Amino acid sequence: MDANTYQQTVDQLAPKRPVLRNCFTAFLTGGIICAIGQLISFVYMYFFPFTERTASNPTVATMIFIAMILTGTGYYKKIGQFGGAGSAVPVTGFGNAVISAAIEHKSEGFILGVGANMFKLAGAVIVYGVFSAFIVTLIKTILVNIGGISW
Amino acid sequence: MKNARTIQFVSKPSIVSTAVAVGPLEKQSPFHPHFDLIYEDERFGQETNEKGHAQLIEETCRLALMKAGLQIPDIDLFLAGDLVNQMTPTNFAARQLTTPFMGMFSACATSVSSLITASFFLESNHMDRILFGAASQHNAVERQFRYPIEYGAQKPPTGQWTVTGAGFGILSHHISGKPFVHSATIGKVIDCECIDPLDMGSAMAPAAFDTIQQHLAQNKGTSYDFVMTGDLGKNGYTILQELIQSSGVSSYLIDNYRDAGAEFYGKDKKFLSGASGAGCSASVYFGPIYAELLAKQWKKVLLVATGALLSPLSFQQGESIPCIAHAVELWME
Amino acid sequence: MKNLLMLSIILLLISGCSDSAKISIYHVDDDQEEIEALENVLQDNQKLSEAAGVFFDHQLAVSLQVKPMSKFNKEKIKKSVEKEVQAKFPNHDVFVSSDLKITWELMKIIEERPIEKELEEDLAKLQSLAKEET
Amino acid sequence: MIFSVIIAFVVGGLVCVIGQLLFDVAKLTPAHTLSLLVVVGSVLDGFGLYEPFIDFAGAGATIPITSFGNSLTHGAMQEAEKHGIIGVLTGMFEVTSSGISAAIIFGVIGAFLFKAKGKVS
Repeated sequence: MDANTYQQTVDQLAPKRPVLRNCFTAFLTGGIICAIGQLISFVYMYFFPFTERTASNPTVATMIFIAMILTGTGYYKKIGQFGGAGSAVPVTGFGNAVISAAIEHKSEGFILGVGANMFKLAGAVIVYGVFSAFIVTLIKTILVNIGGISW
Repeated sequence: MKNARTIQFVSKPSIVSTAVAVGPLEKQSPFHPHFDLIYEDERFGQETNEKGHAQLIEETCRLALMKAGLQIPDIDLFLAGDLVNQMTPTNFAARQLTTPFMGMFSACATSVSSLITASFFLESNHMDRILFGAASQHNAVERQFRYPIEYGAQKPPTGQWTVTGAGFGILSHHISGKPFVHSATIGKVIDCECIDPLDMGSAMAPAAFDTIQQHLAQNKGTSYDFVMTGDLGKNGYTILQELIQSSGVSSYLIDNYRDAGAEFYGKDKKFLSGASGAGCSASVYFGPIYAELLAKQWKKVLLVATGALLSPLSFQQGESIPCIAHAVELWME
Repeated sequence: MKNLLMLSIILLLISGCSDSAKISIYHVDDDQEEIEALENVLQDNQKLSEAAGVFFDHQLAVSLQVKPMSKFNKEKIKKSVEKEVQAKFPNHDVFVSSDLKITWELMKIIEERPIEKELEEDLAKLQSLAKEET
Repeated sequence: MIFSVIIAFVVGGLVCVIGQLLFDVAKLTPAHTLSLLVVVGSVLDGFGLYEPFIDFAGAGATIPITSFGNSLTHGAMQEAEKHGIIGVLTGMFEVTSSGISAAIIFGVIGAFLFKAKGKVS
């Protein structure tokens, strides 16, 4: 059988991903997560000495804590199947990637399992975040030194 | 070259008993009345998923022996496999069973490939009783091929759910009143350049089609109660139907074509395209289908187990997904 | 559900843009001239939704809340207000912030009207808080 | 205040829709999508656009993973401003550390507390 004609058959017959519906549920899920984040940051600002800027750190930590509870109790993957990117893109998704890998690899022990595999999924995010930050800053530093732009 | 891809077993080796055990989620399968054991604990009382997997295999094998009224020393060979790296669960179960053992791997087609191999040993009269089958455990397989269990990745509608289940049987020389292996077709590895590991149905359908076509060409005139593929899922089922229809191989097939994966979890949309895994075809073929053959509800069935021969490494390296399908024809007289 | 959301957003946008800034000022020595001068500066800026100011012993702390649709330029607006206020009150040590937390704290000061010593401490605390980086 | 929450909802939701389009239309895996978004956040901060975005959207900009790239770049740029080219290497984790440290801490705690269950979603 010819692979090309077969791929055409598959494209015709395979169920399409419901893109519009997925986008709507992603919007809803992601929106709710961010709105909860906003409320939590208000709490930190109101009751603790945090400004708008500094409140984002404890907010992120709190969101990851919530992600841990939802991951451990098995709810996060349900939210994930419903919300798609809506639950993957917020930091809770980053937390879920780290925590689910940690829980999964517990059976290999805490050093070689949990420790070594925790960033199996989320590691790429840190690696490319750091690397792109390096490149971006390097370019900007060079441009500033040449002149023309300022910080 | 004898052109012996399709073999007829003249000695008609019979399946004397089978046993099927499944995990808690499989309770909702429409096939569940034919499952011998339904466990409430997906780890089968063990610490890790992999240990649970081995436990599942061992207990199902012991049950198959018990149902046939046999003891471990009566078994000449244990032929089985699973999907975990190096098939450790099966190897560890074989350690407990202490029978002579050979591991089989045809991914999710292991249920049928082990039955075919067993038939050869009996046909050549070298052995008397062979324990064969396959198993899979959802958590152990999923973490290896996809993501950690609790990771919230969205599965597309073509995604399938790996079955926690084991199906084992005992094959012996012909005994009347038991279903026997009439003939078999050994599959070729077919690759239609599918690359999506979350769409196995599309990848495996051409392999199943090739094997079915070959088997039917060699057995002209036989009419089957049905042809049942292993774990193509709802998506692969539609595609294989289209392939059969457009090739005009055999028009009666279209109405008599079934898929174990598509039927396994019924119409529950949560399971998306349906079931997959080595345990899917094994538990359906050696559970409900065997029981119905035994009850003479069916006379001739063609079982085509399908397997996707990928590893996480191979698809990350950009390789396409080669697939295989083995067919076995069971008769009941 | 979606329509309702859109409607409420539009309503909020309209209502958010129409009214002029709410301004509250507290002067420890109650110098009406200075209060009015600051009020005028803040009132003139159309992009503010809320503002608070506290005068204390040649110190002037001002907090701003920018209208939602102008929030993209919050930093710029803050800087321009800072310049204007500094120009108006060259004798004062001017501190301007656009942070919500600072607004809340200044409003609290205005409500409670604390004695001078406490006020001095409060203002110092605010400034160090605002200087903290993320 | 309610307005800030609504803005966070809408903007955060829209960022997630971009992610969903990368999943479904560009057929990227979650890991590819998230890495791409982090890079986008980092580049936006290079142009000085991410901070105004945070001013505008609040949690709608700080909760999506793009803010990770932003804070890494922001830390690096602050250090580079102070110490020149060497600061580029040293400043990166000064701002982001909360997300990563929280993930590590709760990851280990989570591993202590929970076991994975294969329940269907």
